[in-house]
Amino acid sequence: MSARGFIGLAAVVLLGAWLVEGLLGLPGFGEDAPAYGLALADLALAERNATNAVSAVLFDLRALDTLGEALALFAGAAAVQTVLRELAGEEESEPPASTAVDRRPAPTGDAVRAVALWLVAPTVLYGAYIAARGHVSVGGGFQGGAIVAAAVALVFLAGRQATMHHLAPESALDITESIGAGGFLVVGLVALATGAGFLGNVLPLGEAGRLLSAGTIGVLSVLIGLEAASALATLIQKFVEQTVEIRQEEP
Amino acid sequence: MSAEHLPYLLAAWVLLTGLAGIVTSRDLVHTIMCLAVLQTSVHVLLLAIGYRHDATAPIYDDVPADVAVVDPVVQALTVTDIVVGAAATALLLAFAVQVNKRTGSLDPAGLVALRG
Amino acid sequence: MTAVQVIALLLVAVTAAGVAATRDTTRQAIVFGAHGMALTLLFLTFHAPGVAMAEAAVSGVVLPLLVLLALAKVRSGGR
Amino acid sequence: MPLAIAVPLLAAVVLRSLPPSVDRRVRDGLAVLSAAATALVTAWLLRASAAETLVHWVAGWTPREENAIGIALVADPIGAGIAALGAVLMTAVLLTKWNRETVDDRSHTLALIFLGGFCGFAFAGDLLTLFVFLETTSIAAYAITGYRPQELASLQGAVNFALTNTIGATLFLTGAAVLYAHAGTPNLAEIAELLNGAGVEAPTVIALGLMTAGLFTKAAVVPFHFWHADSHAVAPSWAAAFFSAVLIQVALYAIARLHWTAFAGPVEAHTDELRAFYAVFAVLTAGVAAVMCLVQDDLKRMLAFSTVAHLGIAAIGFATFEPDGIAGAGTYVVGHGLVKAGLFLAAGWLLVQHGTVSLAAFSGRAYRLPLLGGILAVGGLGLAGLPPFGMYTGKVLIDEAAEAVGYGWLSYVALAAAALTGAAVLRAAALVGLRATDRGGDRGDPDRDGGQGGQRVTLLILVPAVALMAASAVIGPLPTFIAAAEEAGERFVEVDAYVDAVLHGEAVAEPRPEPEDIFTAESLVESALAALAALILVAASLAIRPTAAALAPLGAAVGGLRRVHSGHVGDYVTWLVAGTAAIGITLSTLLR
Repeated sequence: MSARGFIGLAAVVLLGAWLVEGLLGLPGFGEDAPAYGLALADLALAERNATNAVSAVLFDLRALDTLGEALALFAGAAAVQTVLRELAGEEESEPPASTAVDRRPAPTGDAVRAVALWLVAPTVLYGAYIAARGHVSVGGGFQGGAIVAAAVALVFLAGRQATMHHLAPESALDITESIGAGGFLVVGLVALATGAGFLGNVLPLGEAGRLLSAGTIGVLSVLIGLEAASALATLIQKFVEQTVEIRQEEP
Repeated sequence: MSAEHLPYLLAAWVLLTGLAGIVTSRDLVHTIMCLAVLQTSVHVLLLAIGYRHDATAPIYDDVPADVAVVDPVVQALTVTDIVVGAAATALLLAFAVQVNKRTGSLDPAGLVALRG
Repeated sequence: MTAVQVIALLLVAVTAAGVAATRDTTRQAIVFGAHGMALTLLFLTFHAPGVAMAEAAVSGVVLPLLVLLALAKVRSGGR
Repeated sequence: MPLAIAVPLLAAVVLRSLPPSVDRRVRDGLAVLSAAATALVTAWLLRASAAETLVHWVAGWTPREENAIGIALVADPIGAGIAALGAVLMTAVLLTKWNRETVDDRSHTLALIFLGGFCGFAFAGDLLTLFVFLETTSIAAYAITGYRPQELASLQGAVNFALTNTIGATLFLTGAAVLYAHAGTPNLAEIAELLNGAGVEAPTVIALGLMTAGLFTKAAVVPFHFWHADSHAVAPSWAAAFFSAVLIQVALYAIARLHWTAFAGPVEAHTDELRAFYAVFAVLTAGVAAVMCLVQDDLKRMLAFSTVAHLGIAAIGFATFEPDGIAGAGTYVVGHGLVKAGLFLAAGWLLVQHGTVSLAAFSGRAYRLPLLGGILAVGGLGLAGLPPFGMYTGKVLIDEAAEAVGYGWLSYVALAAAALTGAAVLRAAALVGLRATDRGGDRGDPDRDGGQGGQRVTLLILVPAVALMAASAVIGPLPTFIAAAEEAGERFVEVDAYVDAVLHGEAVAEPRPEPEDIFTAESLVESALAALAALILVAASLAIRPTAAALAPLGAAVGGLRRVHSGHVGDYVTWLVAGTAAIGITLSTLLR
């Protein structure tokens, strides 16, 4: 091991000793939760008719934080596009369909491919469902988006990146992602204009537990779902493109 | 030391193993994976902080409204951080792929363009 | 603390160390997926089903896939 | 306040979704306009906050029974001031990019996301919001740094930047989580109220230690600074101009903000120990970076180290814990930001027109660039602390604060660091502007000035550069500016007033203090001496040999220092971990 390894490990041990000593001074696990969080959990149901308090926090009570994170995701996806584009040989145009089929990477077993493809549609639907019912039950935009992105991964596993490219070309992902993040901002600004405050609630609250309830929470959740799904799909798509590029170069 | 602090200590453990992995790493992809592990430490810590015994998830769709729940704020922050963390990791991986393209290796010691 | 929580904690501890100690990056990506699954279990026991869902999709599927793709790129000549 | 966040972010989103057919003038116009609009909004906020601290509860969630519910955005003159500085500089650097990028360029999007996140960070009155916007700005910044992945150096800078800062962010969030658990709320004002008189407990030390380490990483405080020079040397010059003015300074701002909210009560009894603690890091930062600055050959890397050195000087102001120290640090950051942004733009012009910023390359060329040399020279004198630049004003205020708490010697450290960085830049000015040796190996071609858009590029880049420096010189001696800064400093350290304004809706108007007379004989002489020392140093170095190596009189020591800046990210993380452990253990001992 290098000198850096030794010194580094020694520093890590030292830091650990300090950290452990301090953490033992915290109140015990599960004895009490922060009062602030518990107050917000009550407000979610009482004043927003949202049965999922986490979503109420994400898309109403502390929606500004979510906006910040959404834009960080947006920036990350845009950055990966730029960084990997240089590698792709500066070629921007989409490949013609015929060569795209040849760009199939590793041969995947037929069974795997069939199963993967069969799973895609239900997974996408499930993700959309999770995002749309975020204010009512477990889940929300981020989870729904991540699940849809996992479906994109399934398309790849099925060896169908040509299909993937066809279904979700980069420019389309740019647009859907912008609709997601931009919509979030626009809803927030509309609320500001109507006097509810930036990212405040402007819609009727409905009845707790119903799909059409909890005001803007559901809307923002779906928009974030769109943003997260597009961003993560962009990431996967750009990385897939890289590998395909190389395989094509091989004899 | 007691069982009451076990989740906090786990968070510290995950943080430290991530750091230890990074300082001994000789491969950028390995470093980035360790960083991803390191980031999960704070997720464990956040959720442990929001947890309380005899409470349930802060989702009321099939429980009565007056039931005791755990903190939803830390959960909200953790959800967003997981997704954003993935974006940051992907960006670093993209850099690593590019580094490999320029130097033919993933060893950070091969990055010698800047020093002194 | 419940027994399931303790088991989940230990699993997370072991998988985290596993990721740091695995030098072969392809294998590391798989271990990382296992770490994600252990975290998913832990978060479920912490009454955070939404977080568990995000963790499963991101650490269990998306991130390992990205790493394997990056490695495929690197291994195949790299330039 | 939400507008300052939403406007640039919305423009960023729109810019990315525009089809490629849209003319680039439309894109550039949208980017510049949105940045200018943000500048107007923040300037208005700055003006309004001078009368009273502005509080905005996002989404209309005002406090219930004086307990925070939603997220508070708070604007006081210091916070609004740094946001305004960022927005003005962003407008200026986007102008220099006018019509120079391709249509699929994402840099505008990333730059505007950075700006929106930056404003959110400056106004955050909430621990978790602080973290979130730190993350937003950071990811945008990593992306901008690694933006030209054709170059290995660019990648190395971006990797080092992203890795160390992600670790820093995680440390910060860990500390924030502990503080949230301890206080039971993320609202800074409420934490201040709840922990007032609580004394030091184990979670306080953990939270303070980890958050300080995280923010020290972001603020490039020695020994957490290694990423900074690497990333700024390779970031596009327009971005470096912007980053070096506000990126690390805003982290110092966050340290100060946390000190005078969350930690004000618990650590009150240990003020003296903490003062020494921060002073040590400030002096280390100013000293190490100033020496490193002097031995650089790459102009951008030199400027980057000088930025770190000047952050150290501003940190001295913070470390005094005096209102005047804060006022001085704020003034210093503004004065420095304007000059440094101008210098980086000038370096960018060199890169565009002459293809290099290596001083060794310039010293061998047969032609001079008197205009650029002049700009660099003026900037160098400004960095050395000569009036009328804002840095002089800031330093006088810092000196007074240091004197008041018995740390008078700190002002000499600041003086020396300023002189060293000034000398480094002046040397560059001399090499670029004056030297006209006719030795062979003439790699440059004077006619290249006409290439690559020539005249127009020159105007586009150098006019904003000069304007920014001039702005620094104008505001420096302005009595109203000095008075406003001093008042801002007073208000910044008034924790009770902050809590009242945020939670209890009580605006407090303080009487405006008389502006300090900054042109005392002593201060003038000192700054003149610093500038003179810088000039002598330059003259001596040029007389001996124009290479960087000749400038290393301390030989082995400086060599060792340079070797430490190895460019290896594993080394940097090792330093980071060791630094964090040192901070933690020191704090545990000091605050016992």
